[in-house]
Amino acid sequence: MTLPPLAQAAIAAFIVLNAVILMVAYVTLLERKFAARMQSRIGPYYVGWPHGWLQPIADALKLMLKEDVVPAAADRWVYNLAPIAFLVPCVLIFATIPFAPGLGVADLNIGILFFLAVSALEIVGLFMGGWGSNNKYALISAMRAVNQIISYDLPFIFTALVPVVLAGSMQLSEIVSAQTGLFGWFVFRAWGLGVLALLAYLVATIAAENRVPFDILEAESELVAGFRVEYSGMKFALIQLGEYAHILGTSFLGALLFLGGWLGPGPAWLGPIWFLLKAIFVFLLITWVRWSFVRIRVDQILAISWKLLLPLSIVLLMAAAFAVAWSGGARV
Amino acid sequence: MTVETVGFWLVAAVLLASSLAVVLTKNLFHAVLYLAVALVATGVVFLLLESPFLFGVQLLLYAGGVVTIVVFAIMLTERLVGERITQTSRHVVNGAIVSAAVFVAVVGFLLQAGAPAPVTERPDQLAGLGRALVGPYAVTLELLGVLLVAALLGAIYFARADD
Amino acid sequence: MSLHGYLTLGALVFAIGLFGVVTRRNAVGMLLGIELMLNAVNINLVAFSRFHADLGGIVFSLFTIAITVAEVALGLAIVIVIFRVRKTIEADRLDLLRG
Amino acid sequence: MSLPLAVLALPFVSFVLLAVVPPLRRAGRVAGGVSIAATAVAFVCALATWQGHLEGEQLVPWIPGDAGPMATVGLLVDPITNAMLVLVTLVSLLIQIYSLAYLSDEPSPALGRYYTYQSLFAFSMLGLVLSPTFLQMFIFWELVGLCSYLLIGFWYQRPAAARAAVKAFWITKLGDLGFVTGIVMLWAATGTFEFSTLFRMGAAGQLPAESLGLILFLIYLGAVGKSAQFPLHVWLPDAMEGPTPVSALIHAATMVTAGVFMVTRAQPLFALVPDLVWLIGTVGAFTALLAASMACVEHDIKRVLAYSTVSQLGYMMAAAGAGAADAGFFHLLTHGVFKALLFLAAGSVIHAVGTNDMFRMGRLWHGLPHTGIVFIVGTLALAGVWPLAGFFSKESILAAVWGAGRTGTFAVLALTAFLTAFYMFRAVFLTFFGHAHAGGHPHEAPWPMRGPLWILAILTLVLGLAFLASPPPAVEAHHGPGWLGPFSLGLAAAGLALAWAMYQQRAIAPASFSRVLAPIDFAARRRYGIDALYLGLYKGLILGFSKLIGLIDRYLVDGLVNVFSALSLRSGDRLRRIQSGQVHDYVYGVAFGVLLVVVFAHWWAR
Repeated sequence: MTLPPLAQAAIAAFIVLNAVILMVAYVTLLERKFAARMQSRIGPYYVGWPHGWLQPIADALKLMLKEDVVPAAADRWVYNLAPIAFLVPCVLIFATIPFAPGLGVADLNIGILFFLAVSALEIVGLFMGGWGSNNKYALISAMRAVNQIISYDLPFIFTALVPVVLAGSMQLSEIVSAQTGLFGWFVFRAWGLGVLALLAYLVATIAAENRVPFDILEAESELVAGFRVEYSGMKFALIQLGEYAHILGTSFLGALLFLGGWLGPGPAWLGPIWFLLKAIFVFLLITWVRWSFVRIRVDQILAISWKLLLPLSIVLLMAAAFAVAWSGGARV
Repeated sequence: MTVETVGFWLVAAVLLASSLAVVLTKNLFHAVLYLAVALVATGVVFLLLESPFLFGVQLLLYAGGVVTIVVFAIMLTERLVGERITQTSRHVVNGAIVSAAVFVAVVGFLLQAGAPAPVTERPDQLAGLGRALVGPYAVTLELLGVLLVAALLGAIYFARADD
Repeated sequence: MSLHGYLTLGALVFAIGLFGVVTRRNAVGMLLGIELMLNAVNINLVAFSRFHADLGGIVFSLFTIAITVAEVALGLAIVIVIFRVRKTIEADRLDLLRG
Repeated sequence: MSLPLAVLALPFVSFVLLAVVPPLRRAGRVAGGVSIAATAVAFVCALATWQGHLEGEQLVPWIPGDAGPMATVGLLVDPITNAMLVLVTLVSLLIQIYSLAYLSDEPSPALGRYYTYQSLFAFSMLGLVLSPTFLQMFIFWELVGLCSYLLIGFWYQRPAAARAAVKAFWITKLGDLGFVTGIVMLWAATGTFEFSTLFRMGAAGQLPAESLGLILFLIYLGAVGKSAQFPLHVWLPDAMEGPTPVSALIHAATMVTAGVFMVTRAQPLFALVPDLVWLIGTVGAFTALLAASMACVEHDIKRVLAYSTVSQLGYMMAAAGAGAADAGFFHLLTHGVFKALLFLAAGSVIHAVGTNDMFRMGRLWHGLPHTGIVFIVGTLALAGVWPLAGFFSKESILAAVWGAGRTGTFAVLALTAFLTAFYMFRAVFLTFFGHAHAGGHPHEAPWPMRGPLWILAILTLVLGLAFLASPPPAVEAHHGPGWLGPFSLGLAAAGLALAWAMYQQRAIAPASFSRVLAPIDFAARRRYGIDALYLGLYKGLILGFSKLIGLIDRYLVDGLVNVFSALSLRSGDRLRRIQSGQVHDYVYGVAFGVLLVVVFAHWWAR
């Protein structure tokens, strides 16, 4: 059975979309469980058996059934469209991620650029929400978000480009196939450059996703819930979904760029499993940071970005380029 | 009716509509959002023109960068909360006439030249771009870097607080 | 789709942008119009590049995009400074250069 | 060539010392000591050069050119140079000593300035004399002119002195203009400035015959200006505004003779153009007579001497015009000695009575016996009385002119000789004898002034006796007919007698004489209107032209400028309104520009 490529892509997109939504739902559960263990708690336990397996479903149902409140002074159109505008890029980033050789929506030859570009669009939905709510907290939150995302987008891009330089391609499947062999993952390669790049990538990711300790835009003690303070019900669910989808997407990308993607021992069909495990490992790293650190001030955030992370990432990128040029095409 | 043609008409419609909205809407913030739509639509036009790299750059720099900066500026210069930001236009008729004249002149000029034969053989765009940027356009690229640094410094100088 | 289709689209967007620049009172609004015009130019460049199989157009539009970012950053910085000094960014109230 | 170089270098060193060490210059008398010492050593060196017959030429390249140097500099020492070196250093030395007393009332800085100028002048004059090329000579020529300007205007606070300085400067420049044009044309024609080369070419007939006349005429113009020949003689009487020693040095003994010296130096060249030689002689004779006639009616003792100088310069030029430049040069030397004597004596008189006007002097013989004696010695020499130095030189000139068969010139010169005796004795009688007019009791000047006077007087006498013993070459060369000596003595005696009759015995009233010669008297008293002519030319031509130019500038040029400025202002005012200050309007402008370009491209493409 052969279908036209467009139809194939549509089917793949449908599958991936649903898989992502499902994954996001259970990633939230994972995070809650993980956090609970870090704090010597049990976490969600009662809904579903065993260990609250149905908790995400229950949450989703609850949110869908809740009343959809729109503030009277809100910029209605912007307010209503914001969750969609926020969610779409977050989900779109999965379009170019291959889960196994040939298994993905579209393995673009500019794959990583597409990922970065689309994830940069997330900010539009964010400040739409902040602005549309016509709420002081929401607006301040949006401004902080703009500030922070401008600051951390550059280091994020530069560190993500280190594997691109090492692999010599922007195509994500190519990057994975450049990491074959024992200790072939980029995190182990290039005389420590890889592991440094991974660390920088993690920091930049956390900041770009506005998570603790860089979560001043939704600092509960000052801004209640940041730009989504006015949202409720289904729209709130969409925003949450987008946020976790974005975290998951960057986790997948991190696993793909630095940890060899689907590469692993065992037969080929184990590839997606390996990939998922590695992505969850990255996700848990991020979560670990979230539950271990306290929030830092806005000026500290900016200082870390411009004075530390950005120079470091540029140096890393240049060092990688020099390493590749020095080796004369050999594996670095 | 190929896919490209359908896509073109769709994107063209979106692009024109959002562009018109940018220049006609009263709400400045909405105008910026429409601009974001127009920019993304332009990116899709690039995709139709088989320039995915440029599509990525367009989204990353324009939609991600420019729009963000503009929003930031609006937030800094307008009253934060409460009143709707409205903006008015002036001399709409004059502007329409001038714009129409420019459009007619440009299009008339372009159309008088014959369409080139469609090219079927196309080189690898990404590698070619890379070589072009460090080859014949290397000096331009360096100059661009200088320009960006200068612009950055200028912006910092202008926007810093008086102290 | 033929080259002329893209060129016409570009010209239309350009004209719309020009209209915006000419009619907007707000300085930021004018900047938005300029953005549209630059975009239209990019469409033309990329279209030429595509139909002549010449990478020069794409390189050119890359430069255009980068320069535009610089221009916007600087332009908005100026707008902010004007706002600080004059408490307005209505372009037709900024007429210190009137002869 | 180290001795001649020392002669040249010593005054220069003195000048540089005085110029760049202000404390030394402000010390006044110390500066005078430095300058006098330098000049004295230079005089000794000059004497040694003369006695050692260190003659020769030395040239070094100066301006490099493609084919050999374009110009050279160096030193040229020959008999006439030697004579000039001795004369210049001697007279300079005596005058500098004399000035020490004469200018003792001056403040120290002014005195220092005076000696600085004196050193510079000595250097310039010696350099002029030693020049082996026209170009070098011109440079020193101009330096000499500068010194003359500075020294005439030494009392620059006096308007008359300042005016006289400027007048001297400009009128000599008029001649120098011809000079420099001439030597540049000469260079263009021959490619060299060197005298020796030029003489060689002249002897070989390699000089361009057709333009040589013009070139030499232009060069001669320089001599006309410098040596105060008609019609550029008007500056010299006015130059008497300077201190008397300056008049003695510059305007009698040395500088004014530069023209004669130059003509003598370039004699082989001038000889190639007989018409020009004739012109030189005629102008010289005419100048001699003209100046003599003016001297007869002058009241100012220094001006009398000045006109007499002009007259004697005319004599020398007349000799050159008779083809006997050596005779002229001989007269130059003797004249330098006794004219310096006369000026210094006059200075002594003026120093004693405090006025220049002879009609306010008289009976000074008793108060100033020394001055009187030396003045009379000088007068006799100037009048050409045997056996004083002047007799021989004047005699040789007359002999040469007679020998050249120029009877008219001879007659003029003979008349001049008679007039010379007349006006000089007129001065003697008016000053030292007759009735006393001056009040008070005039006293003889101090020895620093009297010493040089006596030295010069004795020199005048000794030179004459020496010439009697061994006739110099110039006298040998020009032997007149036997009656010439008694004839010229008779002329002198006649002049003496007339002056004695008119001013001592009052047998003949000068007024009656004036009536007889009324037109000449009238004209001579007004300097033959030459000054007035220049003034008229200046006022009428130059000022008139300037006024015309001024009017054109004020109304035509300024008017045009005003019209344009008014147009600019008005159009600017109109165009200003285009600048609305509205950004939108500028965008409209850009849009219209684009439209224009597109329309143009449409047309152009078709």
